[in-house]
Amino acid sequence: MNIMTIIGMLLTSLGALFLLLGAIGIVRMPDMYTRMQAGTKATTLGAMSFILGIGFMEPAWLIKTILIVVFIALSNPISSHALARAAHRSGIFPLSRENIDLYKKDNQEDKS
Amino acid sequence: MIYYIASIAVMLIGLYAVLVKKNLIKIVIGLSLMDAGTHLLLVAIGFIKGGTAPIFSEPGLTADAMVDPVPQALVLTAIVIGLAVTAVALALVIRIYAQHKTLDIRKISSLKW
Amino acid sequence: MILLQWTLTPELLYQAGTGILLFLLVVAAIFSVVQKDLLMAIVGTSLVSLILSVLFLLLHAPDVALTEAAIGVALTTAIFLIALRKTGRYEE
Amino acid sequence: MKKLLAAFLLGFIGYYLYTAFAGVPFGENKMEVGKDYLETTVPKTGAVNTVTSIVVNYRGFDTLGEVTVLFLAATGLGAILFGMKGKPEDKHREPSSILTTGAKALFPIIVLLGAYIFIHGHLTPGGGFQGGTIIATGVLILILGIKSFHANHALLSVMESLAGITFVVAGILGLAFGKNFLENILPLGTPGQVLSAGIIPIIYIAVGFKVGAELAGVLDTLMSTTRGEE
Repeated sequence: MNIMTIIGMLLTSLGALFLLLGAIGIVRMPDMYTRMQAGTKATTLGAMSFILGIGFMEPAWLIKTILIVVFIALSNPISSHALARAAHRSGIFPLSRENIDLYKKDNQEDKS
Repeated sequence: MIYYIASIAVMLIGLYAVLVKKNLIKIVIGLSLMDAGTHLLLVAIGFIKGGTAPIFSEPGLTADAMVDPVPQALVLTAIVIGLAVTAVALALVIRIYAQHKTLDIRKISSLKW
Repeated sequence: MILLQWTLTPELLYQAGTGILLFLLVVAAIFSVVQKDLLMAIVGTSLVSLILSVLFLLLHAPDVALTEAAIGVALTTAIFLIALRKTGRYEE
Repeated sequence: MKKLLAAFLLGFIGYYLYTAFAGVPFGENKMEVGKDYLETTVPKTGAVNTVTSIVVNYRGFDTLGEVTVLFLAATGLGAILFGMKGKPEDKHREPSSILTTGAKALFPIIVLLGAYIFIHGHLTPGGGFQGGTIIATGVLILILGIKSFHANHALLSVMESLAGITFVVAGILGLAFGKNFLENILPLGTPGQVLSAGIIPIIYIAVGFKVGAELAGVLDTLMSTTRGEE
């Protein structure tokens, strides 16, 4: 067992842990935005480290897996941003006591 | 065997939607569910226990231990045709909605006699 | 006594996973048929396609799995959603 | 009443389907046709992926018909939605700047992935249909992300016609060399290399461009349709 395999195993374990945390967060969190924060941030890191770990375990696939990681890092935040924006537009508001909603203020400033 | 039961169940659910539902988009959803059940049934027939995918990607793979590729090629064709059918059906639905302002098939009565 | 003899072999895990996936497939199909909100029904059909793609991978059909993932999950859902935007959302 | 009748009919059909498939053993035998294809695919066609060699080589005529069906579907969709083109009146339509930038950044990568999939169709899973669909998905991201984007239908139709002509010419060349329609005329090469398997990569690249252009045209036609209530 060489060093690459050990790094790959560590990375895949880390990725699996983050994916599990994301799943728990989706069940546990109270409202839409906090749930989405668990379901996108944690799973982005989890999937990235999982795929990179597989690339370390099979060194022939390393370049392709790095490309996939770059693609995930580009695409996943954009999709979660679009999702959050669509939720805000369709009238779902954060469930918090202080009711800080900066995005609404930004939108009103944009329109005026 | 459990694959057959599940795929027949999905096909029957789609058929139920086509027979009973009144909404046109629901009927198209039923058609696509029937498609999905048929695909699963065909691929499950070609499966072989302990087989590998029908790709000679590494040396040492023999033809004996491979699943049947013919149903997979058929299903590959069927999925693409299913997409074409769905697109045309939904275009018809959009046209009907523009004409009648409803999706309920009980209210679309200009072609009945 | 027979129950105690079962061990957690990979074969058993594989079969249990297949059974759970098939059950979820049927449940998602029923969900997409009985749901009154058509947006949720379309999400149900997308879920059916996603589970179907995983099942194709388990049945050693990677070509079909890739086709189903590209066409069934992405494009069919997109066409349904576009059509839903041009018509009404709720089923009367 | 109708539901009861439907349930009765479903039980009937389900019972007969079940009895029809109860005799088919699951996961055991293989058809003779499949066995023959598996044994002869590498020496005869040079393709490593058996599904690709069946779709393009053994049943290439079938694929030509399938591509024709897709073309007819795209044309028919345009004919059905004729005269309904207009400006969408949704007020929430405008995409944010993050989405616009992201769409512009992601589109080349998605096209690269699609091209990779249909160029390597005879080596790895995938092929023309999958790659073309992925390219159409990239066009969908452009349509959603950029406000004033409209697909160039003239360019799409030129691309699609050229791809179709390539497919048919590759078939007729087989006739010109004294063989059958769509029979292989190029050298087979080493199995496992990118440049191998005769005319399979050429046909699959043509199919990829054709499917991508058709589905992008379908998506653009559907997106630029009005809601219909004026």
